[in-house]
Amino acid sequence: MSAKLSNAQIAWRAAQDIEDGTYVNLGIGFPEMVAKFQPEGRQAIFHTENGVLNFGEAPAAGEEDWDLINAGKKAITLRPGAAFFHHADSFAMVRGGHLDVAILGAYEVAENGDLANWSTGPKGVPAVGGAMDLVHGAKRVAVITDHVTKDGKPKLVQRCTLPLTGVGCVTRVYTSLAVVDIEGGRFVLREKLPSLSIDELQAVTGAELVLPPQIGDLVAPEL
Amino acid sequence: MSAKLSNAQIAWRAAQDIEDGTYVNLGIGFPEMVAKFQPEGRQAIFHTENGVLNFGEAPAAGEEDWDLINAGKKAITLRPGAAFFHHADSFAMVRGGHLDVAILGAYEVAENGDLANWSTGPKGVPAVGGAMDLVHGAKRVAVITDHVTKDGKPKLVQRCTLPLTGVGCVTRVYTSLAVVDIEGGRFVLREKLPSLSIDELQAVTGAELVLPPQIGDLVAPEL
Amino acid sequence: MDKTLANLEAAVGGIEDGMTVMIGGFGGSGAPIELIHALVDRFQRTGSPKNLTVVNNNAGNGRVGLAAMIDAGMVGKMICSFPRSADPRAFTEKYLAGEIALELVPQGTLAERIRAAGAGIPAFYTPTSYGTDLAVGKPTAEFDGRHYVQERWLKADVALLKAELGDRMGNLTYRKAARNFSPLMAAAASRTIVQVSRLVEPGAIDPEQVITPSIFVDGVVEVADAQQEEALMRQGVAHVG
Amino acid sequence: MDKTLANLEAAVGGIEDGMTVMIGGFGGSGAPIELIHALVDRFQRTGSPKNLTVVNNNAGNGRVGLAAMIDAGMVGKMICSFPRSADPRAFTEKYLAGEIALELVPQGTLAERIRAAGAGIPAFYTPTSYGTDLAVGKPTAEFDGRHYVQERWLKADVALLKAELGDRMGNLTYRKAARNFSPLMAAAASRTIVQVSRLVEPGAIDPEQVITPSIFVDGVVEVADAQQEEALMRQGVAHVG
Repeated sequence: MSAKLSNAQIAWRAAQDIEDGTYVNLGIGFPEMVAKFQPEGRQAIFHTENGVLNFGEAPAAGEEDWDLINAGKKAITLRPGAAFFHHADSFAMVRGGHLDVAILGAYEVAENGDLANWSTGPKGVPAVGGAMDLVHGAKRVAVITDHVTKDGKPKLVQRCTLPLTGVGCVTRVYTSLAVVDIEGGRFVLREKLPSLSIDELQAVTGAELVLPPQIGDLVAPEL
Repeated sequence: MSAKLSNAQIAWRAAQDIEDGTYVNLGIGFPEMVAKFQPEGRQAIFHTENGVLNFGEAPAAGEEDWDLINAGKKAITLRPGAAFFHHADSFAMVRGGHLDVAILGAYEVAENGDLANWSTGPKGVPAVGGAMDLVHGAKRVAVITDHVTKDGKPKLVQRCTLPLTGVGCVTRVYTSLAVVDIEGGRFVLREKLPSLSIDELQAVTGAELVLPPQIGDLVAPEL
Repeated sequence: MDKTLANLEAAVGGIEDGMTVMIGGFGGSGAPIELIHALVDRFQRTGSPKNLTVVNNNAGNGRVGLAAMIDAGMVGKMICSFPRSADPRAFTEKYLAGEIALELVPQGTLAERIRAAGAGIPAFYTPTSYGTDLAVGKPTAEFDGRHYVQERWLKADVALLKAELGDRMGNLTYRKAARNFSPLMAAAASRTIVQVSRLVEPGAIDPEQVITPSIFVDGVVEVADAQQEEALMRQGVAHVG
Repeated sequence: MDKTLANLEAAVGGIEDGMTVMIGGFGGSGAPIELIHALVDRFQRTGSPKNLTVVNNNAGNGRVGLAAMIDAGMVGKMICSFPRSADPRAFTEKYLAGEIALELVPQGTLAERIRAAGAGIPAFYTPTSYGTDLAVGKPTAEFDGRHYVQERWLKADVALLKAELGDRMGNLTYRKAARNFSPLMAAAASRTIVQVSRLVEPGAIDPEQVITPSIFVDGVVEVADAQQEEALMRQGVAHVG
């Protein structure tokens, strides 16, 4: 088992499931990359916690307006039909279930849908941001992540060991090796790399993969 | 005992206690009259529940814009420095303690500060509007009222018999005969008509009037 | 993305028997008269939707708008703060005859319950109505020595609103005090339908001046010469569908 | 009515030891740098105000603004959602040395707690943080089969904010995403002081475009060429008072 999707390819795969006209929040860092791969002809509207709806890509270097940033404090631009609003309205959009999709990173995802993505433990300075709000807000909460940690340990687990971000909130995980749905407290395998056997995938997954009759090939273009 | 202040004079007296630069809500109906008697050189900013701050007097007949009304559904105008906002923000101003003064009408006011001004009982169609919010919002809740009902019964009572608008909320009552503060669960007489003896006033008041050393003369201009 | 709807008939097409419908406006200010009348017309034609629960600050005035809905017999229950008006016949008659139910809610609590629904807040505490008949049966709690009533969010299946500018994505502005409950209702309803006095292209509204962002809006329909309830009422107009 | 203040020194004059101070901004966007620096300067000159509790989304970046306050040793506690930044030295050093306390609050809960304070809502329920370490010790409740955490309002003695236009009565607009927490904080603080990039006369701001109505504002001071925290941080500027 050596082949795996790059981060860009994971982001590309996640982007394929975003329908035209949906409202989407992308977590700061890696998930932001999903915006780059919107399929032709589909228009998603991106939300950022700090009060902007329908922002676009980063401005050219030197063109930044530091009053116009996203939740990751990066400079952004606006698309036609954008809106500004204050933080309570912004999290009304989140908590009130108005976002269609949130795509977040993960340290661990459990088969019961629990997510740990904000704290690696008691050391250092803890910081949570909007993660705990997002996991309970969007109609669909998806995770994009490498299938295993840098040490090769499973990130898809039976129960999270790190501090939780949210309970039973994740419904789909896009990894470097597979697409896995969380249904009824189980990981259900939807797609895997064609080069990878189910046994190989199960070996790097920390909980049992339920195998439906149809398992698709996870294929992404070179990016 | 025949002399008493007219409604206009009661409203005039209440207006004398409104300081420059204060934010004021006047209940619909009789209390709206208070706005007419703002003392020269003082500027109060009037709030209406339906989302306008710093409105002015009624427009000339025929000049009404029915999208620009007050809580009583009467046409209003704007003063420089006005603002529009939605109903939740409007009642944030009320409930959040941002208004300096609310002046309301009353069916009954009790010596413990309870107010009844929204329902005369189970008959007919009940309607509450913003009264129950206002009594718990403004820093100072005052009542303007005739001292007695049309039948001559006291409106200042030991305990309200009509359905309450709010508990322990009123701090001052301007009547056709007197100005009475509510302090420590008692009516404290501050001013009375000079022509009226204390015994005469007590006789038309439904609870004991506490008499401080100084009791002012309640005098209002002809209006 | 284009949320514009073909016409008023299409705009009110998804409203079914028994639904909870929020209607924007405070008295006539902000009342979406054309949407309401399209719904009344549909009811007169088809007998549906009926037995609606309607959320509005008031309960109609005269013989147009919400009053026409009540007159038509489509409304099973009103949730409002002030079911009185210059001409409250429609509601009063049905209420006194026991043909319409009433949930009376203090105005600020009504606004906050709607706001809470849109914001994903299932319950909150307010001092409003503590110790009164309108708090009977509701949980209470003490915070910092003061008493409060627990109130629940108020959601709706559909909101029918009136806005001034609306772009094709659903961003809205309002005219003067016609804003009132509408931005709250837009967020509290599963489906939010808006009649806009002028339909514009995305980008035509300054992002800093958007009052209701597009995420809260499902459909917009242009009604260029919208009627004003108060004016209709004063003219004695009756809408019988 | 004229709420304009003579200068920055007067603007920060009422802030005393031990107070809770809300500071507008999300990162550098909306940070009232000149007000903050005036407060740091006052502290360096007089030793007061100290032991402040500061409410902000973050905990400073670089050596300016909130970071400069923390560096100066004026801040006893931070209430924030994300005490990390491109250059978080100021907070990190003091936090790891045990010299500053931290109350970590999820960002949406932080916003809603501040909003609740301004709206007179002492407590509300949110799904956010249920079942996590950040909900430990908080009351929970079930509504319609879902679990929620009870959160309390968050008030302040003073709010220091930055706005774009401000009139002499205190009506405000904001610039782009610099709005963020400021309209909420304006309502949640006993005393709200605002640096405005342009001071105008009442009437100059369209009433429909006012974002913070004057009732929430106690003082405005014009800072015509306001600095931007992110730009200062990138230039490596340090404010030592």
